[in-house]
Amino acid sequence: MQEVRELHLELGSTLDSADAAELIVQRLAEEYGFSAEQIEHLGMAARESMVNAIVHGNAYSKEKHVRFSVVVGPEKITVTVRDEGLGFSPTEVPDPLSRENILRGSGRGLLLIRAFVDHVEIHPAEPVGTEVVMVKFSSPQAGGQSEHKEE
Amino acid sequence: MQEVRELHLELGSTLDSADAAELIVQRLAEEYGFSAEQIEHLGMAARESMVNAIVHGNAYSKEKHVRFSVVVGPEKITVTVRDEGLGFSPTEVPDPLSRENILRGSGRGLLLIRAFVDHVEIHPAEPVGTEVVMVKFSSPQAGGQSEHKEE
Amino acid sequence: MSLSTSIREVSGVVIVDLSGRITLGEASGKLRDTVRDLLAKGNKKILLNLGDCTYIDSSGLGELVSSYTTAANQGAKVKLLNVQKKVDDLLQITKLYTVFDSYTDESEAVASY
Amino acid sequence: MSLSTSIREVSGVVIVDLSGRITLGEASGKLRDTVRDLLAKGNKKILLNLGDCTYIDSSGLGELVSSYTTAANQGAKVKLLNVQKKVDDLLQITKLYTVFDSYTDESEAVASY
Ligand SMILES: Nc1ncnc2c1ncn2[C@@H]1O[C@H](COP(=O)(O)OP(=O)(O)O)[C@@H](O)[C@H]1O
Ligand SMILES: Nc1ncnc2c1ncn2[C@@H]1O[C@H](COP(=O)(O)OP(=O)(O)O)[C@@H](O)[C@H]1O
Repeated sequence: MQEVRELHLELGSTLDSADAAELIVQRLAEEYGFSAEQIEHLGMAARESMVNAIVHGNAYSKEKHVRFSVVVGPEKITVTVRDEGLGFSPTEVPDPLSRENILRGSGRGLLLIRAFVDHVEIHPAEPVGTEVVMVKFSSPQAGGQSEHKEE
Repeated sequence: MQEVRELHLELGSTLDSADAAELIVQRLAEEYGFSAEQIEHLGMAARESMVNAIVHGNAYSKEKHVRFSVVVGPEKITVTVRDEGLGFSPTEVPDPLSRENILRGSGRGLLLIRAFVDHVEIHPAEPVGTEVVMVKFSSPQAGGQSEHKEE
Repeated sequence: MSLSTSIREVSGVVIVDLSGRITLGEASGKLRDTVRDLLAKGNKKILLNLGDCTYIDSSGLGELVSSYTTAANQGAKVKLLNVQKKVDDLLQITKLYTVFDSYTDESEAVASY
Repeated sequence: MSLSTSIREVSGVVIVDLSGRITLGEASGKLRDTVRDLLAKGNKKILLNLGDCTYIDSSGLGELVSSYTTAANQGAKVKLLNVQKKVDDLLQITKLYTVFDSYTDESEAVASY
């Protein structure tokens, strides 16, 4: 399939929405020829960003929704997750790899997202909330931005 | 994967929700070892029932949602689609295979749904709307209800 | 957009190469507009090449039928080329194979008008 | 429920066979409850068999760590058995491989306590 497919959904703030996002991203990535490992990683990044939007952003509120988008073509897939929460400052998030945090029971989601896609952007959304944009390229050569992994 | 997975979503009355349902069903069916053809057929049945819910049931209304559920295990997958529309009487739907209807520009959705799953039930939902329940078995032997295809 | 179309002419037959998914929405609208445009320009021989179309839903099938009937009403003929297995299965189930002339060889299709 | 657990004892070690997906929600709750139960009953040697667990998310990983620390606080030890490639990759990325004793042979794992 060489054409671009797009999907834009408003999902409820329940954990099933994270499952849905994961499955959708995985199936689309498969259709466009991403490798089994890339599909796995994309699914995980989609799940983790959705869980953050649902749990930290929208705090499971029934009044709040998560805007979930996928745009996929032969070269790359872009997944965008946007919540209606209070926002946060990614640079202030404790490093889960440091000695003092390694035994924490949480705090590894953003680490996995960054490890599993080629490019991640986290910024405040207007008028409220957080938007996370994740890009993964289907072939490694195309991934000219992979240094962002280390950001 | 031998455990049962369940997913319950409230989706907006937009056509992207039909794409979402199709992709989710396809990926879950794949995870549980359904064949490529079964996956194709399940995706189509999910899409057609979602489109009916969105277009005929909810008439694209922003105030109305489609309740979409999947329950999948090693033996079968059950997909349920429920809208908030006025309902309809399946027996009064014109037969798309008859000579006088063959040139119609629509009316083939229910035919495809019935052709592609082993068991279909369509009934009014409470307090309003229509619920469509579709079951497909992973191995033909398990499909003891396949005569429903011909109903 | 999940459907792309391109148009070429061979010996007086307009061939529409369709690539992608023909489903309700933008895609089925694009198919409709493309065929109506061709008819409005006076084309009588239209061949829809479905070789790169692996997916069609009931609305896409309906759109194929509408193209056929709209054309017929204007004395024009819509035929199909390179129908893939998945789409062919749908033409069987819906009995639409009884409506469409369908070809696997382009020059044969062109010569048939 | 996408995670099932069953418990058996081998030479004084409680082995929890986990099958399915360990993700936030019912599944991670089930893992937590299972381990807390075992600790409450005085078990000191707990071996989590992840041989049939092909998927875990960051919350599942967090739950593994919490099981480990809760156990440690009570003088008990949680170890891992049969970690699959996908899960092992996550232990590497998160450096949790530095926390857990992990085995591929059950009797070796049992003997290690
Ligand atoms: N969408 C969000 N809205 C608000 N805060 C967030 C969001 N995403 C992440 N955070 C903050 O960043 C922290 C780290 O997130 P993460 O690495 O995913 O780990 P965890 O979710 O396990 O805490 C969270 O604990 C939370 O404080
Ligand atoms: N969920 C629904 N709510 C109300 N009416 C429906 C619903 N599903 C189907 N219908 C009715 O049944 C008819 C046949 O549906 P279908 O076979 O899917 O073909 P199409 O959707 O192309 O008309 C529809 O035209 C509509 O009148």
